[in-house]
Amino acid sequence: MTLILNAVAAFLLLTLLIALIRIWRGPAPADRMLASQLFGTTGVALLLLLAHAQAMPALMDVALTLAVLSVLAIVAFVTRVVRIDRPSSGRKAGDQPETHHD
Amino acid sequence: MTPSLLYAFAGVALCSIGLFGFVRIRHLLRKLMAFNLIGSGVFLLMVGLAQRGGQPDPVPQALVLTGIVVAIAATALAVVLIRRYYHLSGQTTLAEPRAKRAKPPAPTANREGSPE
Amino acid sequence: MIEWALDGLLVLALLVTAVATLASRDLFRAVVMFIAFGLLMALVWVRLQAPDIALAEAAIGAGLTGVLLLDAARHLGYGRADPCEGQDSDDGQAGPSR
Amino acid sequence: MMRFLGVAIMVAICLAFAGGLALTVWQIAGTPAPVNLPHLLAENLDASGVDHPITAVLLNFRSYDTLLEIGVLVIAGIAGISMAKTTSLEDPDLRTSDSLLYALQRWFVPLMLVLAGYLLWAGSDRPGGAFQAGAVLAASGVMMRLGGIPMDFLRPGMLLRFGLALGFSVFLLVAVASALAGSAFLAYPEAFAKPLILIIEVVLTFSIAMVLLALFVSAPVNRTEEPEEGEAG
Repeated sequence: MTLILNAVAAFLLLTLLIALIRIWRGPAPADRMLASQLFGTTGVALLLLLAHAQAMPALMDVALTLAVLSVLAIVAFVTRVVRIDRPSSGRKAGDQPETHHD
Repeated sequence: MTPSLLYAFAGVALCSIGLFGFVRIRHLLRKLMAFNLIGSGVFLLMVGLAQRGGQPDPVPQALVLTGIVVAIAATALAVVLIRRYYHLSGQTTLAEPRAKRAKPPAPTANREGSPE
Repeated sequence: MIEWALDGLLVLALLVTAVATLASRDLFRAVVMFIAFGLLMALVWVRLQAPDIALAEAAIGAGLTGVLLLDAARHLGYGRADPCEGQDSDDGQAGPSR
Repeated sequence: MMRFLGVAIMVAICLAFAGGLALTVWQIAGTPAPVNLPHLLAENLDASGVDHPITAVLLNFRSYDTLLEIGVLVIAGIAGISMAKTTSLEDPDLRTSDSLLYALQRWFVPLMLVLAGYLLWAGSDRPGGAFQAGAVLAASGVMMRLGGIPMDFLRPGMLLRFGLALGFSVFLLVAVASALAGSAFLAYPEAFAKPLILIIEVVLTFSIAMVLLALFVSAPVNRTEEPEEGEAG
């Protein structure tokens, strides 16, 4: 059973390695940010798997914390980097960071 | 060779990668990230080396826990300093191009350019 | 055996993200890579049987550091690609309001 | 050419550094540890007042380190606040108008507060404790700040100073009191160990969250009249 759990964990890590490619290449900032959110969700899955594989129930708390706090990065992204709102601040339209390519 | 020792060697690699970046990179925010990489490498080295027998050792873990909180406070303070520096001088690298110093001191040189 | 593969993959991913953080000229990409590095560090602490540190790293690496660095990267203007770090021509052209 | 030479020298230095460090690690790994710390800790855990070994190390056996750590944090917080312009502490420009974000905040900020309380409570017999709870508490404050929920208590007024100083002063008070009571500096009397550790953990959580939040908030924000990058040539 532990063998299967560890194998699934290794597979999820492989997924993360592929997500790294998306972070590196993703043309728009939103692509990179979403790939890093994939790190958050897959990290939660990995933590839950490892909690069973290593017989450490405390890892559930870690998964909970990770799930709650990885939202913070995307909130920072939409409020500070992309700026989805700000109707009243009088910024010019050209101020919005457009998708920029490498 | 236990897995803990593998992580200790990963910590060694992280330290040297971070050291290279810390010296070579000029952009202050990226320099800060390199500095954080060095810190993570040191933490990995400490815990990995202490647990080489395989059983968890709470004492270095507690030390590293303290270290992580101090590291995030130091990072936050450095971000405040870097942003203030950018605000005052308008540049993201250190003023003297050839001087490889670590951190900008408080930017007293451009005090007259302080906004507001 | 499979545990060694897990550890090896984790170390590989850790080193790849570390190198990518430093090698990236685009500041925003470097910051996102660093967030990914923090999440991987939480997994490493789990593998090292240190759930306390994993908890702190999950709270700090995933949440606070990411927000701090994203905010700072926006402030410093991630849009301008950092020129080669050997050259020192990146002195910000966006001067403050004098 | 000169740049290539510089990079090559730097690579050589870093490789030498890595090699020396790896050699040291290898040699240390070959020798057995002189003292068996986990065993020693497990023997003395009953005297510490808490059941979780890491909390015992942090707040009883090595509480001197933790005292110094909260001192460093308070100094960093003071330095950060002194960098801040007072106007940036609350910024109506940051208030969000996006309804999705607003709903997310209304659900997540209480959730984070509950999580912080849970982590603090868990610290006595499970992984968790003041540092993690403080980080989560600071994160909930950062969440409020990101959506522009006004945080009047973070003006450089009484409450902020009180919150910054609380953890360090209570910790120091306990230390000095225990020194005056006859035993050594920071040696808790065994009967009071558990409630003292509990009090210290609560104030430490509050103080750590305050320091981190103050450091986050005190970074200068982009003002509207400030030239944005890319348009001032």
